[in-house]
Amino acid sequence: MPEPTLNSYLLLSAVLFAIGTAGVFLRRNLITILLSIEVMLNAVNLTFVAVDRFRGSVDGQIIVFFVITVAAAEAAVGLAILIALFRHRESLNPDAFTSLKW
Amino acid sequence: MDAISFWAFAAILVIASVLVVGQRNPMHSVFLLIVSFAALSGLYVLLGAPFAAMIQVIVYVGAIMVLFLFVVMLLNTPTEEAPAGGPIRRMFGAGPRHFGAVLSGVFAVELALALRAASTTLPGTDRGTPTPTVYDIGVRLFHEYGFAFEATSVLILVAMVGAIVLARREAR
Amino acid sequence: MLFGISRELIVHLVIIGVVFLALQITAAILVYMERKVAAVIQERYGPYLVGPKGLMQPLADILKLIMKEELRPKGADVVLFYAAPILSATAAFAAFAVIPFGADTTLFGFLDHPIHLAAADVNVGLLVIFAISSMGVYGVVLAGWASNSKYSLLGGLRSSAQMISYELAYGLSFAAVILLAGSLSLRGIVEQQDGYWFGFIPHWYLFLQPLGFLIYLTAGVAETNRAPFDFPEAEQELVAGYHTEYSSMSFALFFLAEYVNMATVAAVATDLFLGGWHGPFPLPPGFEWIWFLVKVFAILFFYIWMRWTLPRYRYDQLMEFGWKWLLPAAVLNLLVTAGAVIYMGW
Amino acid sequence: MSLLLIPLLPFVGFLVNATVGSRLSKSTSATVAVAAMGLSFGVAASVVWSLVHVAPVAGVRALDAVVYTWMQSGGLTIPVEFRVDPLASVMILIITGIGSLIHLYSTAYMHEETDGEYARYFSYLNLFAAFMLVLVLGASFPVMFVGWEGVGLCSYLLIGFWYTKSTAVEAGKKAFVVNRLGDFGFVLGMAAIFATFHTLDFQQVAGRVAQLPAETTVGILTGITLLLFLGATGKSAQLPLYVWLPDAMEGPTPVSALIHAATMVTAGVYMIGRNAVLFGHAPLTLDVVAVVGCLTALMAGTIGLVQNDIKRVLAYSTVSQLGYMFLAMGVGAFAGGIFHLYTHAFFKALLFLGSGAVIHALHGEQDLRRMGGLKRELPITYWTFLTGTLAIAGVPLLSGFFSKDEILGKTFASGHTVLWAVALVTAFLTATYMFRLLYLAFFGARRAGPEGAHGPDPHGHGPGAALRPHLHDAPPAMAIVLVVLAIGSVLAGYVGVPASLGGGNRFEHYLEPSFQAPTMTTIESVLTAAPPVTRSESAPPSESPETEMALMGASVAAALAGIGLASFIYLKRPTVADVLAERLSGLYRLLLGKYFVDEIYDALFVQPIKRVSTVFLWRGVDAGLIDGTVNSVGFAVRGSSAVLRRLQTGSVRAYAMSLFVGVVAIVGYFLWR
Repeated sequence: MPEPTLNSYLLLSAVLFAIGTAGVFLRRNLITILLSIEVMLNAVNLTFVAVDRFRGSVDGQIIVFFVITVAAAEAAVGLAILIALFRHRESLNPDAFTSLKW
Repeated sequence: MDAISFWAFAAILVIASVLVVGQRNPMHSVFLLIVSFAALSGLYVLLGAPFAAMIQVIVYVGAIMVLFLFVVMLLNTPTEEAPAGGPIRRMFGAGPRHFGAVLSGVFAVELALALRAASTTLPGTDRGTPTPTVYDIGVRLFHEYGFAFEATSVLILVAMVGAIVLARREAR
Repeated sequence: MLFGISRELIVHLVIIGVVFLALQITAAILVYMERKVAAVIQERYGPYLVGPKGLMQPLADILKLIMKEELRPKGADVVLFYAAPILSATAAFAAFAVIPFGADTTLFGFLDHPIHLAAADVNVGLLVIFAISSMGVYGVVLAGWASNSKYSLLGGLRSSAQMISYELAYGLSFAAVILLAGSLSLRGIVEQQDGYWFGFIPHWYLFLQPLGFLIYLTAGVAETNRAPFDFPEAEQELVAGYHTEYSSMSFALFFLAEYVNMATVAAVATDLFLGGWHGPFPLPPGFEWIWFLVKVFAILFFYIWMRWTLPRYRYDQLMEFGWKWLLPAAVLNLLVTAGAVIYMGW
Repeated sequence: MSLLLIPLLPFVGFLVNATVGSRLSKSTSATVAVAAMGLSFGVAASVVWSLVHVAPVAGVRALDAVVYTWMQSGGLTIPVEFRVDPLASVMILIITGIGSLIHLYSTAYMHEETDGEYARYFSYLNLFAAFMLVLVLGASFPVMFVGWEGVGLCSYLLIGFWYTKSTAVEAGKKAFVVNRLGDFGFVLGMAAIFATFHTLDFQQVAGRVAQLPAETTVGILTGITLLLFLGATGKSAQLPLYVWLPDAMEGPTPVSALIHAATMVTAGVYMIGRNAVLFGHAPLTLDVVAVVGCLTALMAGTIGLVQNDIKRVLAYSTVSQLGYMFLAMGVGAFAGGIFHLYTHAFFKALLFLGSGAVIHALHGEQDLRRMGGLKRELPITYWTFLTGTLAIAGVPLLSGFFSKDEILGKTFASGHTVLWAVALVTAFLTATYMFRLLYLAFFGARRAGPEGAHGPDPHGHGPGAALRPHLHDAPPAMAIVLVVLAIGSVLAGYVGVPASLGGGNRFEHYLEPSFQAPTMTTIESVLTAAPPVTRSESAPPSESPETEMALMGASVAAALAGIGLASFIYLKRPTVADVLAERLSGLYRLLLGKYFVDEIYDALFVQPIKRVSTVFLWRGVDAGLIDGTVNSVGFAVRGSSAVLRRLQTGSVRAYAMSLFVGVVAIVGYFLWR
């Protein structure tokens, strides 16, 4: 079993990120899409921590801290919007909310 | 020992994430995501960042995911509706979505190549290097990043107000 | 060295096993205590048939539970329905893992280096406890949702809301102690509380943090969904709350989890505020953990006592209390402590 | 700091009344406003007291207060700096003192207004006071200009206070536009000054002027001063820009008293006094000022003879008195001009407020032909009004006498005999029309028929309100003010009793430092500056006491003659007036038509401008060019967006997709580059 290097961490986060994006495109449920976005965020966090470890600094962890905080805010507002949307159309399918166009 | 746990966590992480985006029941997605978070914090610990790991669990698992849970329960939409129309129309209707999935795969490959393009022989994250303590993080956070910290707190306040206003059922 | 396994490793595994068993035994004892105390308070006999003074009652209970049939309501989410009790039990046990319960000891010379008396000694122990206790919510919510029954759902929602609300005060009361001790490690905090004022008042944070201690206890009760905050299972309103639909072992797991959680809360309280294994007078080395046990059980008794004495709140009252009184009080306490640390150098 | 407090207090009053005023009761908002002014007066008094006791530094006696640096660019640094020197001190005392009195008066006068209007009125009034104080205290041109524009604005607002009356609105607009013309000159003057002296601070300007050898720079200085004087004519209603003041009488009477008699209109005079040194170096301008002032005085006086609206008469008398002041300035008798300004403030405010009381009693009746016989009915008003009339007419031992005589004397002394003669005639006219006014209003019999209260009726009483048998005299608040002012206009003169009458003329000596260049300069530069300075100093070649007495006698004689004539015509033979009007019908109509100046201006400026604006600016430029451009741009945008908007599918996923494609592409590019 090979010893994990920085690269393996970065690769892992890349895969994670890709999974997240795929979820954003694939899912037809806004909640799940938000979850996928969280996955992407965490992929980035992993990169930060890994590089942090590599450079022996703490800035990465601090940035992770900020990312998480902002993610919390994002989730709160996003879910609130989601609830408001659901009240208007009994659906969470993003394709149901295409009225904001030409 | 570390190697094993790394690969174990990585496996859990990837599988859980795949399942998060891979099935239609948001409830399951939420719980799988929690699992993946747990694995992630495990990786953080391996990386000598227990603080980050704990924050990850406390904030993400302890707060954000609960929020998601509430919404899922509140709206009670167990599974996303299956794509409408017959098989052909479904195929083409789904076209762009699948394209997106493929695209993200391409993206992953690109990143992998980029990593390969960079020298693969990066020094490993050996346990020898001293792990920064919470104290170090705190000092740095409240000095260099003091302003960012305050700004974030304001942001959260705004988000709170915004969320309440948005989700409040307007009285009539 | 035997079989190439160091004694430390063995001892470590042993400790883990001991903690695990101890917790289960504690749960059993608690069941018995609960009923006896209740009986005393209500002037009844309580269990007295099984074994002397009904001491074997918990065993009987467990047997009964095991014998029972596993029921699963129709339309329940299979995976989650069974995952829920496991999750809460796991969380409960995991939380206790980081709690140190005795001074370093060589086990009377069995080891050449003294060893920490804790299943796992983490230098961010408090954070771990906090994290895992926040994990505990999921078992409840999950159970509530998965068993596809309105009582369960309501119970689950209620308890999760309740836990979330009280986690804030809970965490803040931690923070005050962390400020005093200047460490996130439970062991470190306990070490800080060594010694005496004027030679006889033990140097416990209880005396520096009376308000903090009260807040912690209250929040702890809410965290463990005990009376007078036992809304998740408010019988009169919700049959049995989130575990209405559970039976047999899965129910037993919830039961176990509840008592283990109580034990955890009590143990943390002991380490944070009551000086862990430091007692009013020192015990011979290797036996300090007795102090620890005494204090933990004192607090547990207090819990049970409270349950059978106080009536249940109303839910809105609970929320109001949590947000409008407990939280501000905790914040105030934190501020005062910070001020004291800075200006009076506590 | 207390210096800053003086304008600040009224401003606070303004803020209060402007923001929450409409919710306050009348008494409250009135209290706020009056208190603000009163306090401000108190502070001003204390400041002046400390000023009197401060030792002159480099020939300048002044207190400074720098608030903050307003603007700074290149060599230009403009601090918001307030400075009080003798001249300013006199002004602030007048403004805050008379101002407070008039505020008090207004509390009663405006009482019929609704709460909101009431508060609005007082907020404007306070704002005006604040700006006026800024104007006076400003230590540099820009700061002064702020006040200058501010008072212009307030006067506009207050003239058009009854904005439902079209005439009022028109008058307001007129005042505003005419003032713009003046300000235009003022701004240019400022620019020229900065270009010449590289500073805008009054003291520094004065100092540098004093250093300049006069001959070399006469041209520039003349230009500058003429521009400034243009501004002054605009603000102080001199020829040719006086036309707005009579119309300004559409405003509430206390406003006319405060703004259009006591304070704002004297800003021009003050400004010239403030730049005495500058003007002193431009003899030509001084002559212009003198002539213009003199002509204005005469013309306004003649018009005043025949006007029938009580307030208009007073307005024209104001114009002519201002003419007097400018005359004084023109002949270099700066102190004399300010002295007259100061006494005039008292008796003219008094007269206006008296007329206000009359109008109040008659429920808005302003036409002299409908008054008469009010002597018995409004005793207080009558006696105070009489005092004011005597004062303005220049009857000996009242304030007006001293100041007017001072001016006449200085004029004669400075050798402008013609101007002196004209001024004398004007004095005669003044006496005449003022007493005509007095007689028409208070003597004889009531001429108002049952259809009494026609004409402007600001208080919204229905017609026939005048049918009431008994007219109520001024209510206490107004009465008190009238009495105080009457006493003032009797005694105010005694601070400046001329030497020839055994007075030391302390006023003049007190003011003198303000009109001299600060001696921060080297000796020789002072010497070079000496010749003009002597002329600018308000100490003209002193003539022998005999001549002075003789001059005094002349002016007194003129005044008495005027009074005599008036009493002859309007008391003895009331018919004579009409007969005269018959005989000299041409002249009469000319005067009644105010020399048709308005009409001339209309034909000369207004109509052409209108025509140009309609034909060229509106139809051509605006409709054709600008609108054309705008519209075509709009069409272009609309057309292109009609195509582009197709991209807006409204599907979030599509947007995310496009974004992500971009990301992948870019990463790929950097990978295979």
